[in-house]
Amino acid sequence: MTVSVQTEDFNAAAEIAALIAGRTDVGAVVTFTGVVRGDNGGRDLVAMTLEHYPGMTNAELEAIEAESHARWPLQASRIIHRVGELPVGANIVLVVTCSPHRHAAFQAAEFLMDYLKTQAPFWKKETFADGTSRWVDASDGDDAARLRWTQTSGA
Amino acid sequence: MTVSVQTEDFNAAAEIAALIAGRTDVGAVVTFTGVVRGDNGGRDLVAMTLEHYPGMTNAELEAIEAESHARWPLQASRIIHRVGELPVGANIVLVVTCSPHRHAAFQAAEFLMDYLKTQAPFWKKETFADGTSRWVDASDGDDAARLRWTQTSGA
Amino acid sequence: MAETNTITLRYFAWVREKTGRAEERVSLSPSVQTVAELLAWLKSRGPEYADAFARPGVIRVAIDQRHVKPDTAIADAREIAFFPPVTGG
Amino acid sequence: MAETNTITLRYFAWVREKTGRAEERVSLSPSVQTVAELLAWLKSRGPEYADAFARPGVIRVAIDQRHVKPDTAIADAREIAFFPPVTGG
Repeated sequence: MTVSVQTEDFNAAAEIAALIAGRTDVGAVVTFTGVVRGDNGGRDLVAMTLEHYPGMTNAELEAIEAESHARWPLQASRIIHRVGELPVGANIVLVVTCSPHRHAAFQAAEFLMDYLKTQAPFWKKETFADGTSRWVDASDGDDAARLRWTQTSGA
Repeated sequence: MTVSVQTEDFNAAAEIAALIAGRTDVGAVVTFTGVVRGDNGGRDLVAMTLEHYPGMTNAELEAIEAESHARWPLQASRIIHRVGELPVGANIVLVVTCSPHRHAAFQAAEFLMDYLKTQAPFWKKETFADGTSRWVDASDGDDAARLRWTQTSGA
Repeated sequence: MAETNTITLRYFAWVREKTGRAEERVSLSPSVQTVAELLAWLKSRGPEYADAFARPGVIRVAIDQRHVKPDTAIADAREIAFFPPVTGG
Repeated sequence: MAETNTITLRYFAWVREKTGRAEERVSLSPSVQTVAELLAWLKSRGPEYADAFARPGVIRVAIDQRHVKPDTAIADAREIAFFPPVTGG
């Protein structure tokens, strides 16, 4: 269980390798990578700037990660969230989950993303080709996605 | 959309990079990696040997991949399955899905794994530390996992 | 009864841009007991605050780096942060 | 009516190990019309086949590299494969 908030890029394969190194009990590894899309709302995006709340961010990510380990039999996990200005095509976020079985790894990774997107103090600002910029609005779909996990056992 | 059956290892990050290279519309990438576990049924596993049905395997994987693209808005995907003798800790299978949105990428990756595990002609033989070996039995849980997708829209 | 509580206020994303500052230290009147009362007081502090806190319902609040609700008591908070709904990931 | 159909049979995993061969070419009698009839005929071919096909219900069959069911007609199949339920992934 580790979380990082950083400006640097990450490498999913290196993170997987670090999580399972020396272990012989991991059977399933799921990763989610979020990437800056260039086609936001029909306007030409050139960059996404990620602001966060230092201090709170790590604590919040650690709490979300701990909750995922309480819900599923995870052997290891990793959350990396980038901040600062990121060009189109850049990685934003990486979540990795390791479990003996695939369903738990899939469920936990989706849970982590749904909670991260609605609970962790990050904010995205879009900069467009015409020089304008705007703060991204929170999505009702993200709230609905998170609420799924409060209505089922999640197992 | 590409599938590979190979003895060589794979690198999840390199596969992700190849799928999204030159694209600006991918927002979510999910990978699943299956790994040889050493603790199978309480006995010490030393290797897993993967046999397959050349000719049928690729066609079956391509059919499964095409079905996933029919069900979800995927922009790219990749299936790599290794064959031959694999030691504990080795990668067995990689599935990668790319979509504008995370839920589709998660669902499609889980669908691909559930179908691959029940439809693609691969067979696992376990070799234990005491020199004995046995063919892995198919899992009822895998059949149940696949049947989920025939009962819902999957979207 | 007359003692004041000096705390750090922090602003993020468009709340920061509208107030024109990332953080400040303020002394709160003892009459400001809850998050909702603090939001109402902030809104009264000038045009830039009136703009930032025009719709208090969309502002999220964290006390000492934990999410709180409008009826949460400020009590002996050291740091209170104000920000829009989060949009990371 | 007396013509025979020569096809390739392929065996995988423990079906291959029990029959002792990976593939063979056979001429089928016209009376063998379906997959189930073929499985019954195979079982009668000797002790190693009797062992491999002792429980035909657990054997999966593919005709020309597509999954088929016991009542599927063999028709003009070129290649028929027999294997246990798959366990990849």
